[in-house]
Amino acid sequence: MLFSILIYGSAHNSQSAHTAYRFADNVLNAGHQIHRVFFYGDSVHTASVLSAPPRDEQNIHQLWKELAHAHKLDLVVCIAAALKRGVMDEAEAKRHEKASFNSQAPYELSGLGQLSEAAIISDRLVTFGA
Amino acid sequence: MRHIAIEGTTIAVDDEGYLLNLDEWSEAVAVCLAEEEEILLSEAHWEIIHVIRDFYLQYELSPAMRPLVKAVGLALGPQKGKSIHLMKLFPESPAKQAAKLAGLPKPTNCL
Amino acid sequence: MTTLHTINKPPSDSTLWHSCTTALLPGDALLIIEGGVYAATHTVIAEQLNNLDDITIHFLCADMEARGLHLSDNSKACVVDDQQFVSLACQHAKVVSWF
Amino acid sequence: MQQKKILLILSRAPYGDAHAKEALDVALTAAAFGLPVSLLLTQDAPSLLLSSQQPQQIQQKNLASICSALPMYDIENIYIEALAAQTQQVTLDQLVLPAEFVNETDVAVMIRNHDVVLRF
Repeated sequence: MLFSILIYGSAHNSQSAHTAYRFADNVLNAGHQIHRVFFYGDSVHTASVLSAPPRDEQNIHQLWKELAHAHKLDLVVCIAAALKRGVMDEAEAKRHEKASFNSQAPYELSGLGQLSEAAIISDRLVTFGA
Repeated sequence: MRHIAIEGTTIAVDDEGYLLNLDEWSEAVAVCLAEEEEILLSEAHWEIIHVIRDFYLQYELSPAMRPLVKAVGLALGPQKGKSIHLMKLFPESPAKQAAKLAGLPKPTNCL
Repeated sequence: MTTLHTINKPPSDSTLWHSCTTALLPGDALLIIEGGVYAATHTVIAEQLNNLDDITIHFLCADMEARGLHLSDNSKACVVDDQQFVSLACQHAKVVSWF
Repeated sequence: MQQKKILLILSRAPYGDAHAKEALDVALTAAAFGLPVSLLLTQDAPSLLLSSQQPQQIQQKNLASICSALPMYDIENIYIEALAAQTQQVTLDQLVLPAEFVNETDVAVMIRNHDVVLRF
């Protein structure tokens, strides 16, 4: 079965990115596929390489990154939600004339159309709200 | 960011040519932005630019293609309210190009 | 076309719980996750959940254990693990999340 | 394949947080994609449609203006949960666009009849 996952909450202020991660891991372990993970609202902070949780706490940015590499996951971050919260990759930083950037592959900034497309293509779209 | 010179003053636009300060729009600015897109503004172009500016004034939103076609149809009649008409005038992408020349933000709900 | 509903807020968010429980139809399942699992020890909500006909109620194990909670003896609900969460999502035509 | 029907359920009031605005963005984009979109306002959301809003007072964009563009995006099915509207004393004649009151049973049936349901 083909799943997509929609996340709203930031990892530092909501459990949603963590629950979604465990869900995704179990979806893959059960032999299903994940078409896309879409980060919206405050969850776009997950895409920031600069998040530095204490060493004895989970690093959700890293966990999603590893899962994405292991399973070739499509991690899409809503570009409008990300830019207004100061999360951007090198190309967007250049376009907006910012001195630095804080997001990179496998996280990919893209439009909300990617969420609509995921809703159309997937058998299940599961939201993890904050 | 780039600056373009218009009537003795300069106006800032972003990399894609959208105005940074929406209040700086004037018809002279539209002519200048159109030149950059290699479009010579005709009466038919101006009609669309006015429709899309009215849309923004009413809804605080740069329209996607479908609502733009609808708005043009309502304002200028069914003959002009067709995507083919808009495609001829703004061949690159009507919703984006018309918004740019009309001094509006880039539409965010485009595909 | 039955639905798996999830809810992740404690019963103190009473309007959310009201909206969620009134949206359940026969054949649906409710999976209570994250802070929602405090419903297990909330007398009014626990009672209400027991009285839902033809709707299965599930609590996510990890969230229950994390918070030191367990179901009362008379509860008709069951505790499920993460794998069963995935199975529930497959068994129902869609998942609706209440948060 | 038959086209999927999407139901967006809005539950939060405008301006206090980003939910209402971000929900509208999803609605407009999905509609621009050609998907049939229905909108349901519950809990604190009915006030989103009040025509009396003047958010320029708090330096925000007018979400009621954006809502009034929904029919231009072919989003014509706009429902308000009647009890929520009653609690907030929101009546249909105060709104920026036509909407229809539905009760809790209608909501349960609407959820069942749509292929994708997103809440905000």
